[in-house]
Amino acid sequence: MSVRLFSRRTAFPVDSGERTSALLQVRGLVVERGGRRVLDIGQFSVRRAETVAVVGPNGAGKSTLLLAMAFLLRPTRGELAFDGTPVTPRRSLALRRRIGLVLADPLLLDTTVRKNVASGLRFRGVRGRQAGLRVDEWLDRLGILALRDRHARELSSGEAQRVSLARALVLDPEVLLLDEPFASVDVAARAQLVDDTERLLRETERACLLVTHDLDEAGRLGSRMAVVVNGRLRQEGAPQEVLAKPVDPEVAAFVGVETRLPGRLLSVRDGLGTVMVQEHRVEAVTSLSPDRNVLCCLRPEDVTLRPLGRLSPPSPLTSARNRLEGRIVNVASKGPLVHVTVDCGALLVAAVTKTSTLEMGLRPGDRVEASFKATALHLIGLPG
Amino acid sequence: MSVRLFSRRTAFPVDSGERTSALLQVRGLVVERGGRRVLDIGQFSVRRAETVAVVGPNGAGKSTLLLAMAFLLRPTRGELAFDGTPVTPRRSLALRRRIGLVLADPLLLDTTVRKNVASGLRFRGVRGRQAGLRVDEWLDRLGILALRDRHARELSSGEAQRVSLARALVLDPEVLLLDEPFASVDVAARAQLVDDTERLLRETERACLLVTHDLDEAGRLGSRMAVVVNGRLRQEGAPQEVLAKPVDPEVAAFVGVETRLPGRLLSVRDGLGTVMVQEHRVEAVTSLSPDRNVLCCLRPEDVTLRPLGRLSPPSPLTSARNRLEGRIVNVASKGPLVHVTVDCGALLVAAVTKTSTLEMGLRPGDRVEASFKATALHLIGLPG
Amino acid sequence: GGTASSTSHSAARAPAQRVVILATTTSTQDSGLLDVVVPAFEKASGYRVKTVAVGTGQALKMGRQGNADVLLVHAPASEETFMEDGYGVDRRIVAHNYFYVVGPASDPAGIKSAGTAAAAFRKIAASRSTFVSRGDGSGTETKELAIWSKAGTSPKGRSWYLQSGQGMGATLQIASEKGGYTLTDNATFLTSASKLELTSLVEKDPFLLNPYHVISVNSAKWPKVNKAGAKAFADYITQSKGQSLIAGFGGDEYDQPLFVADAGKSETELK
Amino acid sequence: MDDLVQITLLSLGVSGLATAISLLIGLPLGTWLALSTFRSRGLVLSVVNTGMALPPVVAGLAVAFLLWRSGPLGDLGLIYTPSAIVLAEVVIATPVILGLAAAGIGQLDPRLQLQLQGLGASRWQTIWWLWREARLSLLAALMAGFGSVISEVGAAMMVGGNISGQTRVLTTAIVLDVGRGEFGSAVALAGILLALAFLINGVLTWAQLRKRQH
Amino acid sequence: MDDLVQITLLSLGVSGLATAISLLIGLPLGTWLALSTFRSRGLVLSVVNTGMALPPVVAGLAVAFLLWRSGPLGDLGLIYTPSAIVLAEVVIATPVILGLAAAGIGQLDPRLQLQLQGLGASRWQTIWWLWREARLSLLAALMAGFGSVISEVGAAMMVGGNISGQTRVLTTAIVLDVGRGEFGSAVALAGILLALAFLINGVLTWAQLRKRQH
Ligand SMILES: Nc1ncnc2c1ncn2[C@@H]1O[C@H](COP(=O)(O)OP(=O)(O)OP(=O)(O)O)[C@@H](O)[C@H]1O
Ligand SMILES: Nc1ncnc2c1ncn2[C@@H]1O[C@H](COP(=O)(O)OP(=O)(O)OP(=O)(O)O)[C@@H](O)[C@H]1O
Ligand SMILES: [Mg+2]
Ligand SMILES: [Mg+2]
Repeated sequence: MSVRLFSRRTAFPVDSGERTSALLQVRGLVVERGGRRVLDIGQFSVRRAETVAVVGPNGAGKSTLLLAMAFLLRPTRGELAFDGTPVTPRRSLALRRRIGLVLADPLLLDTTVRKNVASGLRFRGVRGRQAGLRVDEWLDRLGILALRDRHARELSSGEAQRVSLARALVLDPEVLLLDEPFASVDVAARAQLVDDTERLLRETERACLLVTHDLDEAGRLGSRMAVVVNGRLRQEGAPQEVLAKPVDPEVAAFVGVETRLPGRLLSVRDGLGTVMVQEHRVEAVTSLSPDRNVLCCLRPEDVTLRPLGRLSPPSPLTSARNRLEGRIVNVASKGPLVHVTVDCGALLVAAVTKTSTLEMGLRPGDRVEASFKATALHLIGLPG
Repeated sequence: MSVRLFSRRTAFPVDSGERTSALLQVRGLVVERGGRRVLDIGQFSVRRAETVAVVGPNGAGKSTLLLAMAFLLRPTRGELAFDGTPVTPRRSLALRRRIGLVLADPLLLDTTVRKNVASGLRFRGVRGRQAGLRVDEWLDRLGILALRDRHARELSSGEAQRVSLARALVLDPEVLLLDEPFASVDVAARAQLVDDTERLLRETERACLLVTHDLDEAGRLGSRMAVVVNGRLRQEGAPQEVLAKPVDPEVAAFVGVETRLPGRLLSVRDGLGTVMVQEHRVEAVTSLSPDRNVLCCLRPEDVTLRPLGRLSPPSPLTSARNRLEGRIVNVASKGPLVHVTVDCGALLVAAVTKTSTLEMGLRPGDRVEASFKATALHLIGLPG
Repeated sequence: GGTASSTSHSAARAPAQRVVILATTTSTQDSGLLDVVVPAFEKASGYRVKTVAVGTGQALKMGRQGNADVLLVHAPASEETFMEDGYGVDRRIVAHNYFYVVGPASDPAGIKSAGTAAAAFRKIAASRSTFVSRGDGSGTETKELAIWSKAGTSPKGRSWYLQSGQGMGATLQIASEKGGYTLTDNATFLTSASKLELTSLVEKDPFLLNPYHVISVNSAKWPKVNKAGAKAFADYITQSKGQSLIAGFGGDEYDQPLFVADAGKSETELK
Repeated sequence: MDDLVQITLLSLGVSGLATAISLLIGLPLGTWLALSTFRSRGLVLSVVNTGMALPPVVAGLAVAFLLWRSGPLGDLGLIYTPSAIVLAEVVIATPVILGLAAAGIGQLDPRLQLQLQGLGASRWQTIWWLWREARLSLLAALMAGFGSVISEVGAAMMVGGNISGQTRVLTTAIVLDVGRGEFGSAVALAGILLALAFLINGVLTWAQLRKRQH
Repeated sequence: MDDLVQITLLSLGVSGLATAISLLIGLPLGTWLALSTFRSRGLVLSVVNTGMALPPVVAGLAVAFLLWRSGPLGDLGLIYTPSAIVLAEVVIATPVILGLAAAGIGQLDPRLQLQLQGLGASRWQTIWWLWREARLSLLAALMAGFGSVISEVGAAMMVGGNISGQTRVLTTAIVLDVGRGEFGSAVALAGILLALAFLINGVLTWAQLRKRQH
């Protein structure tokens, strides 16, 4: 045992702080598929009792990462460790049995719903009444108990996806690897499922790697968020932080930072920088050094609008608040919100609730004052 | 020709108003699958230059409806007409060629991306350079031109779904039948695609039947919205109307009306009703007659909150505005918004922007005033 | 079950090696003769016979390679080479029957009057009537070729001369279908005549004699050969019990016995 | 030597033609069987699969009964011609191709058919693409069909007659050589036959793999 | 009559055993061939498919060379026993089952394997479920394999010797009858053989359809 411990160390020197907490860990992972390098990740891990939400554009390599972390794709290079143990082909089955996997495509087996959900248990030698009860419990929790004797080919897409989810959840695995698990689930059930999953993960202290295209879902379920673009891990951190402070323009665009304006950071004093964006001078909290080009990132929901012109009272002064005046050029509905594009020289996008839009009577052509806090303005350093 | 017109009339008496506009029409449609009746729809149609968004829970029968409208499932009963012509097995191929279909599962053919996208054109005898250019144009519009020589099995899920979309769009069909066409597409591309699709449908005046789980998408693309629950068409109408005025409690729950409180409609004067909800008296615009049980429906985004207690100025009086005081019991993040549940005797849910939540410092336990317009409160008549 | 009973049998009767492999030509099997003789021998001797009915060539080859213990064949010329090469011992005559020249009843070549087989063959060649040869290296073909050479013609390569490369039954069928002539042993012909549109046109020519010999494979060359078993079989069919079975075979069904038992006679005696 | 070339070509021609005809019959019927859902489908499938167990000599016998002078088609004079062999081999290969094609197509995702029709494929275009999707199984079916006839001997003997220079094919020549005890020659002929089969299989396999690199 | 029962049972036993052994060899190898991606896979596939074209008599000859007294395994005394037939028939049926199994499994969605492993299936469990998914093709493969040996005669003759009461099976009995011109009896035997095959196919088809109602 001690020998293995030793050899493990040499094979995969993990620093002691991580060893205790990282359940699933990759290092120097390079994966090639179809002759193309689709993944190249230096270091990435999922810790105990943590949900990591992986987001990124189509074809970024999210599913590939998930497959690799389930030991299902032999990477071209790189080391994987599960619970501190390096993953070798010989050990991979045993380790894989501590994982629950949901692929983007349900890929149900050609049998009944019940047997599909029971399959993972059967693979682990769990059968009989005990297994049956667990299966039925999960079918019930996913709202598909009535379908249990249906053939898997006779399901709607959402039903199939729920079966696929039940199939993984019934295993009560140490790590859940979920690839867009709710994509075909209807709104109502999805809200319920996300809530349930969150509670489940929290209560059972399970680790989870969730690939999703829904940033909201990522934010709600993820204790951390990882952004993969073009096969590389671009950013990792608390969801709020990733959303608010993307590290590069591509990530910024991806996480929904609609306002991305190039500017020049003139000076920084006590962490408060002054940026020249076209003819405007705005303030931003930053740790960058002055005299460089920056990209000013602003989430639409951080921008508030106030109609001007119609005897509006002077706006209350708040500390370090930027104010720009401009004219509305576009109003577009986005779900419960309205995205209003304001031309203040540079184009700013603000998210306003429908009710406010109506109450303020925002229409293209109107003059408005757009304001945002210095903390809301995030600067990304650009070359030059 | 005139004979056919005549026989068409007898076979399928469509009223003259509809005949000119209804491109795709079903009547008395009953579909059985796996021995179960999964669809039973009295009358439904898609008109020219109109996009009908079909929403509903998983297993409701949306995909089945779409398949039936593409003449791909032989209904147990019912009549279908395309452009005024009853659909018969003999005619179905010709009619189907005027349709573009995207199923929920991409089901790509075992060949290259390009040949997949060209397949529909080939079926229609369109080949050669002309076809190649059209294919490439659509690959480009969907951002997958670089993948054109890839084998269809070597795609990520989002890439595959885009290929499936391109395959239908390249046909420039008179009717587009889309089953969750953007489910696996990443956020950024999805926003773009929804915009593009909207513009495309508007500019080319194409008819479209869109099945989706994204109510926002349904609202943005759909000129009409149809809610299918349990195989039946429950409601049809402008998206705003369906969202704001669901016809029954089930539809209300489905379209995201979070506040659904039973009450009693006491009196109605000039279309303004007074409803008793527990100990509260609220006003609602309604066409129901008084003295009956009702369900009070309120969308979260129609409720505004104002913190109380900390020397708040009296709120400005607005006409027919309901005000209830209560205590916050829950604050949950939903995307860019925060859903705040307020206990005013009855539970109300309000959607507030993140910024407002922070600025107002809303926390569970705080006392707030919830207000909503009488027009925002929708009443559904209940038995008794 | 087979092995269990075999051990108990061998204990009772004690032949050291119970299995005897008999390689024979298809005609002996097709005629049904072996179905009568072999079970009787097995019963009498306690040996188990594996009768392998194959082409004459293959039977002799099996003897040459020591893959059979005893042969029952009817190709005198090849048999003699076989003996000369030292692969066989103890060649004994068992029985004989005759070859017939058969053809369609219409007899387009007019061979019915020919008298001898050689004369008949000359007429067939002269009239270019279809002739179907076995062409399979069997005793029958060997005899046929001998007749052709006696007739002084070489039919090989002629368009009317077909080589079926098959057994007697199939060859007769082809001859019947093609309305051609062929040379057949009388046993096969008689057993299948009812299904054929062929009649016997030339018989009783002494040259058409078809003798069957039993040959034991030389155990000096192939030590694995069951010498005792081979001898026992050869003895049985050349002695009274076997000979009477052969002589009586087919007599009830057809007008004449299919084989004439000949044990003890010499080659010259037959003619 | 000339003989050998002639026999080889005849084998190839006869078996090739028989396989082609069997494909023409078996593939459409197999497709129909795989896609239809009528009640007695199981029965029909069983009958077809039983056909795979039809001994060649019985197929030969059946065709012989037809073609013999005494038979209903006797006047055509086809017995003991290559055409007769082709006919008998069609009887042998058709159930093989039919049964295996039905299995291969039956294994496809049933929604694929809907997707194709939804793209505007006509009945024939749909079937064509389903064949493409099942091509791995269909090629195996084709090879099994070809293998069953290029290697069979009973029918070729029975209805062909193994007549030298006319209906002698590789297998009947092999059997003849074996009967003569000329094993070396038999093995040589078998070598030619297998080389032929390998060549054909190689070409088809290559074509199939080329289209389907993983 | 007794004879007939014995011949029928022997046919069934020999062919059944040979098919079973071929399945044991062909299915795992076929699965491996379908799932692996090594370079010369196409070549191996071609060789296997060529095996489908192996004439039974050649398989018989090869086994005879082995088992004859003069052969390397001559001392086992297996020649002209049912075991010898089984051996030769294994040679015949294995490529059939192997090739068709490889095609059937190769047609499955490659992601299915990943999904199964992701659910915690061991190598064997994965393979077992892949077989389940491909069962339509695998049953067809089994039937084709069984059909190829229950109907073959060349090998049974060559290494079995068609010895009455010992190694005479239905096909060799049929050939014997045909050789004797007893066509009626041959057809009757063929009827028994086909009835047997139908019975077995029927049972298997029924089992397969039962599991897979549309
Ligand atoms: N089976 C395959 N063979 C070859 N290349 C593949 C295969 N599957 C995916 N790829 C490629 O690998 C890259 C990463 O794919 P992956 O499926 O990991 O993307 P993803 O981030 O999950 O995308 P999506 O959001 O569309 O699911 C893409 O470029 C894709 O085209
Ligand atoms: N192939 C099939 N055979 C039998 N029943 C089916 C089949 N496909 C779907 N069903 C059933 O028909 C009903 C309607 O299915 P449908 O696919 O139309 O639902 P849907 O509204 O599209 O659901 P989802 O949102 O999950 O896609 C469901 O109860 C489903 O279980
Ligand atoms: Mg993916
Ligand atoms: Mg659906």
